[in-house]
Amino acid sequence: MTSLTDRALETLPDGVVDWITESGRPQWQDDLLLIGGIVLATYVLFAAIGLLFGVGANSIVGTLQQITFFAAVYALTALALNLHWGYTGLFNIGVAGFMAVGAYTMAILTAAPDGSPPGLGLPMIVGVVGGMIAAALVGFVAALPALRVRADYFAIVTLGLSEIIRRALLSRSLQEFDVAGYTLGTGGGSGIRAPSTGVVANYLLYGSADRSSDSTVLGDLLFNLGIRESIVVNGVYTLVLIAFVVAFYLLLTRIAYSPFGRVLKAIREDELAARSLGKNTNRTKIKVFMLGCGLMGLAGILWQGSRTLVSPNNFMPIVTFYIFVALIVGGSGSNTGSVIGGFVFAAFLYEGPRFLRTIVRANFDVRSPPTIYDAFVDLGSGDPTALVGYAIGSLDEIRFIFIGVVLILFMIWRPDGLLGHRKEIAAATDLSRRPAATDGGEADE
Amino acid sequence: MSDVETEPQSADSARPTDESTPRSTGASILELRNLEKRFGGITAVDGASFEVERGTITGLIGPNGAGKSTTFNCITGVHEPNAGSVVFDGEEITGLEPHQIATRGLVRTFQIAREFPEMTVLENMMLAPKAQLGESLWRSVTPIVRSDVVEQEGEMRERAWEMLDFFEIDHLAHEYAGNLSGGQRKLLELARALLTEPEMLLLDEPMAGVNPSLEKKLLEHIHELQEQGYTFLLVEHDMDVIMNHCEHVIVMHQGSVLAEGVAEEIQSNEAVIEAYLGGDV
Amino acid sequence: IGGDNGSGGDADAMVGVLQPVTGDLGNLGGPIRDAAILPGTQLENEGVDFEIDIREEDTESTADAGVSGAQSLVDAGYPAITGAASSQVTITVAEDILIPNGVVGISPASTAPTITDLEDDDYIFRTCPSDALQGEVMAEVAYEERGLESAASFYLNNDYGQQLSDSFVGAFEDLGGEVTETVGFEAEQPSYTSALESALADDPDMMIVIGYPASGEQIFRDYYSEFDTGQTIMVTDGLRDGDLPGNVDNAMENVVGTAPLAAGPEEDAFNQLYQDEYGSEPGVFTAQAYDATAVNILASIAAGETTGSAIRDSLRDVANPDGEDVGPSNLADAIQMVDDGDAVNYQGASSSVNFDDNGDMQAVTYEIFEFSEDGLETVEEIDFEA
Amino acid sequence: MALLDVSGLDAGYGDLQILEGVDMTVDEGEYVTIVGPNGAGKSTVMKSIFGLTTYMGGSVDFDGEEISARRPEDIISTGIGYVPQNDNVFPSLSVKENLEMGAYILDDVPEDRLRRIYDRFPILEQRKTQKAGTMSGGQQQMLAMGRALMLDPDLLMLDEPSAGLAPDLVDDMFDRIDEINDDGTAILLVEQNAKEALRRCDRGYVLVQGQNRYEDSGDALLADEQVRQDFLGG
Amino acid sequence: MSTGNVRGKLSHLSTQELVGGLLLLGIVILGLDLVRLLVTGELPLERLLSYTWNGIVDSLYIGLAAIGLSMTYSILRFANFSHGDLITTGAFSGWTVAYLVGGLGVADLSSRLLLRANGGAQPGSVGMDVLASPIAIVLGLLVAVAVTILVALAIDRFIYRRLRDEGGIPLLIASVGVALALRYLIAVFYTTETRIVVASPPEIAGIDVHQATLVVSAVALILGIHLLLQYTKLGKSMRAMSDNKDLALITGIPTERVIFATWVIGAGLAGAAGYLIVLNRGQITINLGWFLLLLIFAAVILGGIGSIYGAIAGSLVIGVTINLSLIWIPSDMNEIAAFVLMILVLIFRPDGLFSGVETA
Ligand SMILES: Nc1ncnc2c1ncn2[C@@H]1O[C@H](COP(=O)(O)OP(=O)(O)OP(=O)(O)O)[C@@H](O)[C@H]1O
Ligand SMILES: Nc1ncnc2c1ncn2[C@@H]1O[C@H](COP(=O)(O)OP(=O)(O)OP(=O)(O)O)[C@@H](O)[C@H]1O
Ligand SMILES: [Mg+2]
Ligand SMILES: [Mg+2]
Repeated sequence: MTSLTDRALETLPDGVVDWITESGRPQWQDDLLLIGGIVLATYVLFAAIGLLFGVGANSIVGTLQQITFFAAVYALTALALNLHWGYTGLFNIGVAGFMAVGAYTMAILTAAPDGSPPGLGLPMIVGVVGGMIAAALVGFVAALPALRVRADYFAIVTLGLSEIIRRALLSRSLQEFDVAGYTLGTGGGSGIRAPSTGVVANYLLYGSADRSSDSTVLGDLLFNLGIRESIVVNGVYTLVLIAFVVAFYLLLTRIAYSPFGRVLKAIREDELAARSLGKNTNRTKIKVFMLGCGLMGLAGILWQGSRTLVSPNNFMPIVTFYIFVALIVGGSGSNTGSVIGGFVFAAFLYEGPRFLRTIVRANFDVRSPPTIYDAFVDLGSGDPTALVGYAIGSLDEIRFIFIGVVLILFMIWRPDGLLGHRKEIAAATDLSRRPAATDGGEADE
Repeated sequence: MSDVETEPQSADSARPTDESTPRSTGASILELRNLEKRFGGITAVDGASFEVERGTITGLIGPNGAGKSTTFNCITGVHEPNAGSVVFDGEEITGLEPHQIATRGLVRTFQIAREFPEMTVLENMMLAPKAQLGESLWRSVTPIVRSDVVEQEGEMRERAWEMLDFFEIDHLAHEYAGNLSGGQRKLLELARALLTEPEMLLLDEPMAGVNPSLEKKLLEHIHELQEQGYTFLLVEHDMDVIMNHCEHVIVMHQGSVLAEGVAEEIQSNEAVIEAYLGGDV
Repeated sequence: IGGDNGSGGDADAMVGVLQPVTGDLGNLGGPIRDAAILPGTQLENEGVDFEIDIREEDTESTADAGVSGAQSLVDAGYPAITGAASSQVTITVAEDILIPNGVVGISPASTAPTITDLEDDDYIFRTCPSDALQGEVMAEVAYEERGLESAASFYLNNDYGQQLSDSFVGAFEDLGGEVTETVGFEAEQPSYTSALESALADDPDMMIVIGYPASGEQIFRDYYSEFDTGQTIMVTDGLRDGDLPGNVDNAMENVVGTAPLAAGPEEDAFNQLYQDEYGSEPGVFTAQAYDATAVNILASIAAGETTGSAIRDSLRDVANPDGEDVGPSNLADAIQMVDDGDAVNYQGASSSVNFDDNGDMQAVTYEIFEFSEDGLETVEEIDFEA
Repeated sequence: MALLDVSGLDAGYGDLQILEGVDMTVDEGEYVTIVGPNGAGKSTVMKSIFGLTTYMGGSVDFDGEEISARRPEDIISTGIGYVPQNDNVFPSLSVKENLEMGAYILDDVPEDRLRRIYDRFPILEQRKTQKAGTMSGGQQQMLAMGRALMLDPDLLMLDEPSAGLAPDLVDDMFDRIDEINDDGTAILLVEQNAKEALRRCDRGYVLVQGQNRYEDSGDALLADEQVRQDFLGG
Repeated sequence: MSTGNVRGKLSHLSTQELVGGLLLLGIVILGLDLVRLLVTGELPLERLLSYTWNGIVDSLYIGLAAIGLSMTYSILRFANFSHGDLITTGAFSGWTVAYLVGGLGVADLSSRLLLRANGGAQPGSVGMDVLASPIAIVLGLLVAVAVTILVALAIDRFIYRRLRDEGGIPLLIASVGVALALRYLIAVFYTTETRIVVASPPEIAGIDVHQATLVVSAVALILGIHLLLQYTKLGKSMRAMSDNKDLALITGIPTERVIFATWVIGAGLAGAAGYLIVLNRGQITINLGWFLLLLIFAAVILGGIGSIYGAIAGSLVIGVTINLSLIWIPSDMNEIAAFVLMILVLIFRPDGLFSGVETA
C-alpha cells in the first residue's frame, strides 16, 4: 500500500488518470483522490518555485490562497455551466450576464440607503437569496426566446443577452431610478458599493462584521499559525467558497445520477425522441436553465460580491470564455472535471503567469523597453534582457495568447478534457442485472 | 422545429364524423377526422379520416409523398394540424404536445431510428417508463424522498432487463446505443417504446433497411405483442409485410384516404393498383 | 513584526507601489509608477544606510486586479502603499484591503471627491487635490472669466468623470450658468458621434470634456469632423496631453484646460531627478507619486516600525509644518534627520504636501492651459486653499 | 480484364476496421449486386472505392489504374458514378442545378447528356426549376441517378436505390437500372430488396461482417438454400 | 378538456405571432412617432438624415464583414468567433504598410513599423489621408486584404482543417481560442493602446473623402462578390457544399478548393472591412473587430445564414437600428436595441428574416 502522497504525485503524468478511474474503489473516492492529488502537487510546485527564488513564506501562502480563491470561483461557475452544457447540451455563453444579475441584485438589496447609488440596506442573506432568485428569473425570461432557436443561434443569443445586461448596467439611464417610492440604482460605470460577502470570514474569526473585535476560538487557532492575519481572513473566506463548491458538486452529482439527469442527457442527445417518449422537455429545459442561472448568480455573488464594489466591467464576455476554458480543460460533462478544470485554469493559466512575473521582477533587474522594436534593437546589439523585459511587461497579452493556444490544443488533441471521456451512467441505482440466485454471484445490494 | 403556422380552425374539431367513417366507434382506439396539414403551398395531408381498431395491426400504405409520415407527425404532436382532429381513446388530443400524447399511451417510432447515442442501451431503456418519481428535480436531490426514487429505479431496471431479454439484445445492455447496427437500433427503439407501456404504437417503416431475416424476427415480436393486447399502426412499403400481417389496411393518396379494408380487398382495388401497387403485384 | 517580505530580510521602510501599468490607464500609469519607485532608486543610488524595500504591483486599470495586487502586497507585509491611480480602484482597494488590514494608502492621482469622506480610520491619504476644487475652478474660469453662460458636460462614465462633472455642474449652476446636457460616455468607443450629437443638441456656449487621451483623441476627432462651431471646449487634467493636437490632427485652438499643477517648492529638483533616471519629461501626477512614496518612507522611519498604524500616525508629523524643510533634493538627509528624531516638514514636488484631517491636501495650485504648436502652454495659475 | 477490380481491401472509419480483405470484380457492362445483413459493410465498400473511408490495405483498380489513393474528384473523372444511400441530392439547388453539378468537373454542361437524362426521366424535365428538397422520395432517387449519369460513367454504383420507395416505383427503379445497364453501363448495386436484385443481376456477392461470404450468379444465389435461409428471409 | 386544448394551441402558436405582431406594431408606432417628431420640429430633418446616412455607412462595413462570416458559417458549418480578429488583422497589416510607404523619409522606422506604438509619427505629419498619399492608402488596402487572407488560410490549414469533421461546437470553441491568440499576438507587437492613425479627413464639396472612399470601396466589393458568385461555378458549388458536403465530394466538387475560396473571399472582405473602418474612424485598436463581432453575428442571423443578400439586408437592419434608435433612446443603449431586435426577430422567425431566400 503506497502512501497518499505517493499516489497523488503519481497522478501527475498523463495516463495515470485512467489508472485511478479504473481501479476498484468507488468513483467518488477516486475523484476526491484525484482532485486532492492535483491540488497538492500544484501547491508543492508553486511553493518550491517560490522558495527557490527567495519569496517569503507569507507571500507564498498568500499566492496559494489567491490561487485557491480563483480555483473555487471558477469551479463554481464551471459546475453551473456543466449543468447547462455538459449535461443538457445548452451552449450558454452568457454566463457573465447571469453572474452580473446575481451580484447586482445582491448589491442593490444590501447597499446602504444613503449611498450613491442608494440601496435597500437589507441583510446580507436576503441579498444572497434575492440575487440567486433574480438570476434564475432572468434565466426564465431568457429561456423563453433562447430555447426556441437553433442550437448554434442559442449561443449567440445568450452572448447577446449577457451584453444587453452588461450594457444596461453600464448605462447612465439606470444609474439611479425610482421603484415604489425607493430610489435605487446600478451606479452606471462607477458601479455600486455594497457590503462584501467577505464579512462571513469576519464572523467566523471575530464573531462580528468588524475586525476590531476579539477573535473567536477558530480565530485564535488560525492566528497562531504564524500566517499573516490578512491571509487568514481571506483564507477563511476561500474555505467558505470551497464549502460551496462541495455543495454545488454534491447537488449536481445527485442530479446527474438521477432520472432527472437522465432526461437532461436525453435532451442533449435527441430532444424530439425524448418528447416522443413522454418527456416534457421544454419544462425540463426551463427548469434546468433556471437552476443553472441561479447557481451562476450565486457564484457571481460569492465572487464579485466579495469586493465592496460591483462594477459592470467585471462581467465582460471574456469572463464567460475563461469559464469555458476551465470547463473544457477539465472535461465537460463531468462534475469532477469541472472542479479540476477550475483549479488548473486558476493555477496555471490565470494566476501562474502573475506569480512568474512577480518572481522575475523581484529577482532580476529587467526593464521593459517601450516597444518590441526597441527590444529587438537591443537584441541586435547583443542585449537579450530587453526582450525578456518586454515579454514580462507584455505578460498579460502573452497570457491571453497562451489561453487561446491551450484552448485550440485541447480541441485538437484532447477534446474531452484532462479527465478524458467520462460517460457517467445517469441512474439512481446500479443498473447491472441483479444476479439470479442460481448465478452464484455476489449479491450487490 | 415548429414552423410558421396559422391558427387551427378549432371549430372543425367539433364537427361530427362524416360519412367516410367506416365502422362503429366502440372498438376504435384512434380516430382521425378530416385531418389537414399544409407546408407553405404544399398540402401534405388533405382531409384524411380513418379509425384504428383496438388490438389490431393496421397497415398504412401509400405512394411516396402521400402524407403518411406527416399524418404520424400530426397524430403525435410533432406537427400541429391546420384543421381536423385526432381522438385517442375517446379523448381529443389534437394540438397537444408530443410528450402529452405519449403520456396518454400513444407512442411512436421514427422512420430513421432515433436512439440516444451517448447513453447505454440500458439507459435508453430506463428513460422510457412514465411517471418516474425521480424526474422531478426536487425529488431527485432531496435526501429522504430520494429513497423512493432509488426503489422505483430498481423496479424499472427489472422491467428494462426483461424487455431486453424479450428482444434478445440483453447482451448489448451496457453498449452505447450509438454503436449498434441499424437493425439493433430498430429493436432498441421498439423495446424502448414498449417500456412506456403504451396502449398503441405507431411504427414508421419499421422494416425499411432491415435485413430480411431480422425482419422476420421483428414481425414475430409484433404478433406476440398484439396478443398481449397492444394496438399497432404501421407504415410500410413492403407489401409482403402488409398483406401477410395486417388485418386492416388503409391506403393514402395525395393526403387523403383512398381506400381501406382487409388486405385482399385492397390488393384487388383498382384505384389502389393504379396509384400505388403498379401493374404486376 | 514578522520577518517576511518580498525580498527577504528586514527593511527600514517598506512601500508597495500599486499603479496601472497596463490597461486603459497604462500610458499614464507607467510614468506614475516610475515616479513612485524613484525615491527608492534615488536613496539606493545615494547609498543610504537604510534598507528601503519597494515592491510594485499592477492594477491593470481594474478594481479586480487592483484588489489582487493590494492583497499580495499586504500578504507580503507591506504596511504602506502608494496607490492606486483611478478613483474607482483606489476606493475599492481601500475598502476591501487597506482599511480592514490597517495599511496606509496614499494615492497620487485619485481625485474623486468621495475619497475625502471615506470611513477610513485615517488610513487613506492623497497627494493630489479633490476634484471638488477643480469643478469650482472650471466653473469660475468659464462663467466669470470668459463669460460663457451655458455648458454641456461630456464625461467619462466612471467615478472620476461622474464626480468631476457633478462638481462642475453644481458650481456652474451656483454661479448662475445653465447646464444644457450631461452625457456620460464609455471609454475607447469606436465613435462618439452620436454621443456628441446629444451633448451638443442645444448648442451650448461651451462643453466640458472629462476623460483620458485614449478616448479623447477619438472624441475630438469626431468633434472636429462634424460639430466644430468654434465654441469653447474645456478639458481637465485627464486630457492634459501635449500630443493631443497632433494625434487629433487639429490645432485645437478652442480648447482650454484645467489641471492640478505640480508646483511644489521642490518641483525642479524632482524634474531633474526624473529626467536623470528615465531620460524623459515627467508626466501628469508623477510629482504627486514621488511625494507619496517619499512621505511614506519618511513616516515609516519616523515611526520606527513597519506597521500601518504607526506610519499613519507619523505621516502628518513628517509632512506638515513645524520642522525643518526637506524635500526631493535632500531626501537622504531627511531620512537621517527623521531617524535621529528631528522634526521635519516635507516640501514636495507637487505641493508643500500638508495633509488635512481627511488626508487631503490643504493647499493646491491649478493651472489653466491651452494647446499650442508645440504641445501645452500654461496660461494662468490659480492657488487654492481648501 | 475486369473494369473494377477490388482485391484484399481493408478499410474502415478512423481506427475502426470494417472491411477485411474484400475481393470484388465488375466487368465492363456487367450488372453486379451486393447483398448482406445490416452493418455488413456494403455501403462501406462503395465509399471505399470512392476514397471516402480510411484506407487500410489492399487495392482498388479501375480500368487498369490504381485509384485507392486518389481524390474523389479524380476518381469521378475516371468514369465511376455513385449514388449514395441517403441524402443524395442537394436540397436547396433546383433539379436542373443538381444535374449540372453532376458535370461539375467539365467546363461546360454537356447538353446532349442532359437531353438524354431528361428523356429517360421526363419528370425531371417537368420539375427542372423545383427545389430538389421538395421532391418526393422516389423523384429524388431518380434525380440522384440522373446526376450520377451526367458524366456517362462506365460504372454506376447504386446504394439501396429502392429503399423507402412505393412498390410501383420499386419496379420502375429496377427497370430503369436495367435500361441503363442495357446501354452498356456496368452496374454495382447494393440492395436489401435482395430477391429482386439477385433476380435481375448477372452476378451477386454476399457480404457478411466485412468479408466475402458467397459469390455466384444471381440465380444460383437465389437458388442456394443456405443463402435463402440466412440472408433472404427464407 | 377541449378548452384546455384550445388554450394549449393558442399559447403554442401565438408566441411567434404575438412577437411578430408586437414587432410590427412597434415599428408602426415608432414610424408614426417619427412623423410627429418631424412635424413638431423636435427632430430636425437634418438630424434624421444624418442618422440615416450614418446607419448606411455602418451597415456597409458591417455588411462587408457579415458576408464573409455568413459564407464561412454556411460552408464550414460553425460560428467563427475569430472573424472579428481577422478584421483587426486587416486593419493592422494594411495600415502598417500605409505608414511604411506614406511615412517614408518623414518618420522613423520604429513608429511606422509599429503604427505609432511609441506615440511618434503623428498621422497629420505622415500625411495619412487619401488625398495626401493615395498610393500608400491604396497599397495598404491591398495588403490588408492579402495578409488577412494568408492568415486565415494558415489558421484553416493548421487548426480548422483538423477539426473539420468534429461538428460545430468544437470548431466554435477552437475559434474562440484563435480569436484570443490572434488578437493578443497583434497586441504583443502593437501594444493594446488605442490610437489615431489617420489624418483628419479632407473634404471635397462638403463630402468627407474618407467616408466616401469607404462607401465606394464597400459597394464595389459587394458588387464584385455578387458577380463572382452569380456568374461562376463557385457560387453554385458553395451552395452545394453548404447543402451536403459529402455529396459534394462525391459529385466531384473539390471541396477543399471551395473552402479555400471561401476563406479567400471571406477573409479578404474582412480584411478590407477592417482597413476601411479605420480609414473612416481614424482610430485603431486591437479590439476593433472583437467589439464589432456581436453586431456582425446579429446581422448574419437576422439575414439568415448562408445568403449574402440576407447578410447585407441584416447589416442594413442593424446599422440603421443602432443609429435611428438614437431618436428615442440614449446613445449608450443603442446596441442594446440592436441585440433586442435580433432576439425578437429570432422568436418570430427562428431561421432569420431571409431564410429560404436562397442566393449564393
Ligand atoms: N417539413 C416539411 N416541409 C415542407 N414539406 C414537407 C414537410 N414534411 C413533408 N413535406 C411534404 O409533404 C408531403 C408528404 O410527405 P410525407 O413525408 O408525409 O410522405 P410519406 O407518405 O411519408 O412518404 P414516404 O413514403 O416517401 O416516406 C411531401 O410532398 C413532402 O415533400
Ligand atoms: N461514419 C462511420 N463511422 C464509424 N462507423 C461507421 C460509419 N459508417 C458506418 N459505420 C459502421 O460500419 C459498419 C458497416 O456499415 P455500412 O454502412 O457499410 O453497412 P451496410 O452493409 O451498408 O448496412 P445497411 O444495409 O444497414 O446500410 C457498421 O457497423 C456501421 O456502424
Ligand atoms: Mg415517410
Ligand atoms: Mg448501407
